[in-house]
Amino acid sequence: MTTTSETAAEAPRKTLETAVRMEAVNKWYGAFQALKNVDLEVRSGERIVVCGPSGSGKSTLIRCINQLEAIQSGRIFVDGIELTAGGKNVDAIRREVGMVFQQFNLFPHMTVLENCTLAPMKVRGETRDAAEATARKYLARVHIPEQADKYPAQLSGGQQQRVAIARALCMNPKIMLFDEPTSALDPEMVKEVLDTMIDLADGGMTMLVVTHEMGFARRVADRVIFMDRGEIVEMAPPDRFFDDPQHERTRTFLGQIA
Amino acid sequence: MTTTSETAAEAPRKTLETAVRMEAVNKWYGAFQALKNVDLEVRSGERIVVCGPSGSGKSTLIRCINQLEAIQSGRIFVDGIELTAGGKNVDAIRREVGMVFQQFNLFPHMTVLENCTLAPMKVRGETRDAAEATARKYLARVHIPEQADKYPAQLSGGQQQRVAIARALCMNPKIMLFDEPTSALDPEMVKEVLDTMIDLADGGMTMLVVTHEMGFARRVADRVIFMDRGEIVEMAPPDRFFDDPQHERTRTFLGQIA
Amino acid sequence: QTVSEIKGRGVINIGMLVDFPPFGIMNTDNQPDGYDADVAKLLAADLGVKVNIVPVTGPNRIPYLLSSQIDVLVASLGITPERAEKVDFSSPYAGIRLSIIGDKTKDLASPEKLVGKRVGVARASTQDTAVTKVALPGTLIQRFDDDASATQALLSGQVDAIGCSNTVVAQILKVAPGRFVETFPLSQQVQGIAVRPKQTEFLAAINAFVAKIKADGRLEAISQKWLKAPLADFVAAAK
Amino acid sequence: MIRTFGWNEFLFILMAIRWTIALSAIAFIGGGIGGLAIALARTSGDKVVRQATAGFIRVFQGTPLLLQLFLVYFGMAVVGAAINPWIAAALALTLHASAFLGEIWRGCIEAVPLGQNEAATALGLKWASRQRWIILPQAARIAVAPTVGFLVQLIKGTSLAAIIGFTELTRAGQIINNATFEPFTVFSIVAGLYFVLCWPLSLLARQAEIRFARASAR
Amino acid sequence: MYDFNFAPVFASSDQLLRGAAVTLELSCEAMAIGLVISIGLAAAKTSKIAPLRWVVQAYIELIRNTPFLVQIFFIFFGLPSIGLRMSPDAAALLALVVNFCAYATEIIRAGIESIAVGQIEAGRALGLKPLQVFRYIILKPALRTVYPALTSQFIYLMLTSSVVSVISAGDLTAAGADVQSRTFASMEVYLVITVVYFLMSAGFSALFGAIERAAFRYPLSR
Ligand SMILES: Nc1ncnc2c1ncn2[C@@H]1O[C@H](COP(=O)(O)OP(=O)(O)OP(=O)(O)O)[C@@H](O)[C@H]1O
Ligand SMILES: Nc1ncnc2c1ncn2[C@@H]1O[C@H](COP(=O)(O)OP(=O)(O)OP(=O)(O)O)[C@@H](O)[C@H]1O
Ligand SMILES: [Mg+2]
Ligand SMILES: [Mg+2]
Repeated sequence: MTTTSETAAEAPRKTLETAVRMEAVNKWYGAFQALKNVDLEVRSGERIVVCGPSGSGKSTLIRCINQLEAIQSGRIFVDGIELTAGGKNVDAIRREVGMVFQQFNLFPHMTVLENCTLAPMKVRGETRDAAEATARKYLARVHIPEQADKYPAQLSGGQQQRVAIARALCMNPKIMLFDEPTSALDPEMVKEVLDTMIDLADGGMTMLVVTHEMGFARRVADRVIFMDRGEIVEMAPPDRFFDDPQHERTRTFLGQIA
Repeated sequence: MTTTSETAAEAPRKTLETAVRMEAVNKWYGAFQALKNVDLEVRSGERIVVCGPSGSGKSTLIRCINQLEAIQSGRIFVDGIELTAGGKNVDAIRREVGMVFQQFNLFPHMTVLENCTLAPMKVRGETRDAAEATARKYLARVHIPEQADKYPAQLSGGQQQRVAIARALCMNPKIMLFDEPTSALDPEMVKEVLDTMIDLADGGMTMLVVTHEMGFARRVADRVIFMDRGEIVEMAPPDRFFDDPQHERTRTFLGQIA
Repeated sequence: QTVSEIKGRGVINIGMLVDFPPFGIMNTDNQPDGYDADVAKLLAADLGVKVNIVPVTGPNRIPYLLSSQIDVLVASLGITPERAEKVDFSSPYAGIRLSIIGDKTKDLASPEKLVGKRVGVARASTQDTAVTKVALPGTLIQRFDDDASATQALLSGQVDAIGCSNTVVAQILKVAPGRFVETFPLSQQVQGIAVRPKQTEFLAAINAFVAKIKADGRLEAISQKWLKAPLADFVAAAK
Repeated sequence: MIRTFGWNEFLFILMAIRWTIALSAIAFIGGGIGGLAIALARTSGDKVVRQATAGFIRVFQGTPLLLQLFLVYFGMAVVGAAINPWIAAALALTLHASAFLGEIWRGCIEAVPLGQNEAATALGLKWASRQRWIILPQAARIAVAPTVGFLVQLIKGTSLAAIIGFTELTRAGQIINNATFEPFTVFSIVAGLYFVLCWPLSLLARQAEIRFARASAR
Repeated sequence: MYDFNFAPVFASSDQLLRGAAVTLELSCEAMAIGLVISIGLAAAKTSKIAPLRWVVQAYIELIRNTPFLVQIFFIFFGLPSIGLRMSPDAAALLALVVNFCAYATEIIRAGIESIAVGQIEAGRALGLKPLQVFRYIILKPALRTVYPALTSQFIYLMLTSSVVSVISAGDLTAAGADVQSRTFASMEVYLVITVVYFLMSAGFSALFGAIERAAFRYPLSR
């Protein structure tokens, strides 16, 4: 349990508005409990890095936030709206939350531009012109404006992941979720994706990032969360987290991945 | 090109016997030249690490050594036997060379033990008892003797890769080839496979390893090779390679993956 | 020559329909039976050999004969000039009357009235030939695989009339009393035993056999047994 | 001479099922052997062999089985090499099934990851050993479902052998129908018997598919 | 020995060509209609609504495990008894569609299930509704995956269509049988129509190849 209580005052950039709040969230897959009584509050503009061993519930945690997984008990608020189990607000919430997956999950049969304009056109009803303008803006932001007409399979892994980021940004989300965005990449491509994310963080985006890139965590995270067996074991600003972890399990873990 | 000539005297452990010699090897895939005039000599007991950007020909290089790819010109000698294009000696050579793949490539329909005994029984005509005894010996060597009767799908990635190593060892090869053996593994499992390989290296096995694990390279490599666009650009003992690379391209590359 | 060949072999292979009652049927013991079967057995006995009846179908009976899979067809094969170009016929051993039977509520009394109407027949049958001959342009002839399908088409209203033999007419009137009438006759059709061309000796033997059973009343008995009627005069008279 | 549909008529149809089964068995054994050869030839390294088998497949998948049966049986007789209907049926059905099974199995063989073949090669296993121990066992697991699915089609396809004189299920139904004029009774029974024959196989295929899906879901 | 004589067959070539045209038309129509319906049925079969899945499953089992001949028989001769009467060509088309859809639905379902969950999740995470996910994200890659199976089923459909001659639809086989019944040149007729069938399936294969190249231009990864 043990959610250590870091106060908002510590990190200068975050506002007092709450972007995500989880209250006593429990999540089961059949008989297996993947999240145990999780409490978490993320302020607008805050950057959270989540780490922990495989199977500890990191993906589950962030997937609950945009309702890719339904929870069994507890409450989740996103941008002030409560996610109800029935899921009436799901559509509203998904519009506020962008997500980037480990496996990119670009649509292989659409060009980069089409990948980026599909949701704005079909979900928000934007015109093609407007959607394309937005898409080109974000493709420029992730430094691949010239790839707009290629298909995903024609891009390197790093470029694909940047398209995935741009695609999420095109929906103008308030919050971005990243699930191990660099772990399927060749070593050389990790950097270009991390740079893109740092850029995004500098722009003030609220971000929840599952990653084991500790350099990234040190540089941009406001808080680092360590999960194990469905629980949040430790939560602290990066300096404290890395240099002075409070829990044995955290220390073992950090020792392994170093 | 530019093969800098490191002499055998520098590394104390290697003998003077030649394990692999490549002379002016050229390899095309259709119109694309994957290896350009590659010269390489590996002594018995030597450990070589190969690195370089994606597509530079690292896999092609080691796959030519056991003739998974045929070359168009040049000569390759393995353990004193020349690999001819027609491939008469291929069978003899494959028996001397073990290979471990990035994707493990275990046979999913066979148990771990069956994976390890198949080739000794079918290729070398060993009895089942003899083959199983050898297999158990090497499974113990890679620290998973208790997994012998499981199927590959029931093992973690790290365990699978160790089975793949044991399987190759069961053929009693003189030379082991590794093609990015840890890059498909979760971060936590990388270590156990690297430890196995270090163990193997300490035992005096001749090894050619394609990897980006620079810690491993520093620790066990006698020489590190850097490839780019089908050429061997730089070849040096690890200290010199990492601390004082001669070529601009090597420096850029090392900068990126650090 | 065929006759000595068959005698040497000791068995004659006779092609016969088994789905053309009452000429060719499978009886309750699941043996080929009917008018044709009785004639076939007599033929074999006459030649002094055993009989091997090979069930054939309307569409494939001539290929069977021409490809020598069988020696002779006793398969209710109506004698027509077109067929006579491909096979040689014996003198007639049976006959049927062909006519049009149709929906009682519609006036289908002449070929002119059939224009614009759907008329079903069994494909590759003599009914087919007969209907095709009388049909005026605009008559919609629909060809089915066998009489049963054509009959079913009539019963289910998919065609307005069909061309068929008197035996089928009797069956239809029995199955669906009051719905259909026999509107006009098409032709009389005599059926012959068929052999491959140029087998003059064999054909002569068969003709002798047919003449013999006509003369000694055995064919008359078969007709009484299966058709419940005397041998039709146009069959008896034909040579 | 019209009969009513009774027990004997039912028995006649029921007994005809043995020809359907026998023809299916022949087709499947012949097709199994031929199909394996075709599949291996289609995946071989030799371009001539690959193209020859591709041509074979194209011909037999591109023409109706009915005509294949007809041409084999009557055609052989016509060119003076008369064969009995069993041999003709066996030949035509074998050729037909070989083409389809060969194509199905080729797909299954190609679905085995390339790395499997490479790993086996690197271990020094020869072509025959690789096929026998590594490729075919893995392809077989994927193959069960589509193979059984094809068997079901084949069972129904044997009805076309009526054209060369077999009184199998469908033909028996037609004969009885011609004698009884009760098509709906007759064809319901025929359909029912096919269903009894085929459905268990379909269930088997589905189960195999589910089992495979579960196994390959890691 | 048999004397081959193709003259009467070629004399009837326009009847055979008309038959071939009917076969082509029937097959194309059945393919087009059947494809659309099968996509719908496959969507139903992968849906979350269990009764819908059961109904589709029952239909598939019934059709796949009974002969086409019997199906067409019931449609042509049976449906009139409940007041549904149609021409042989219409009945043939209906029977072909009903038969084809049972197979095609299963093929397309396999394609749908081969789509990585991540694709669906990505679509949902972007806020697309389930039907939009199906239409824009799943459908095309699913069809591409099973395209070879689907096209062989198409060819099979065309070959199966020869059975419709039993209800006097004027397809190529029926035309061949008619010519044969007039000329008795059965060997020649069957040889010729076999060749015509072969040419038509070769034509279809070429057409499907062209469609594949046009519709599925996007490259596949790895
Ligand atoms: N659909 C599912 N059904 C059953 N169990 C599941 C399912 N998804 C995840 N789990 C289980 O829930 C636990 C948490 O999974 P989760 O994917 O959140 O872990 P993770 O921390 O993201 O791990 P990784 O680093 O491997 O991605 C794991 O034990 C996993 O096996
Ligand atoms: N079968 C093939 N056909 C055509 N080109 C190929 C083939 N295999 C490899 N290549 C090309 O040859 C080049 C070298 O490939 P190779 O796999 O040796 O690279 P690598 O250095 O191992 O890269 P990576 O780090 O991505 O594994 C690449 O450009 C690749 O695209
Ligand atoms: Mg995860
Ligand atoms: Mg490689």
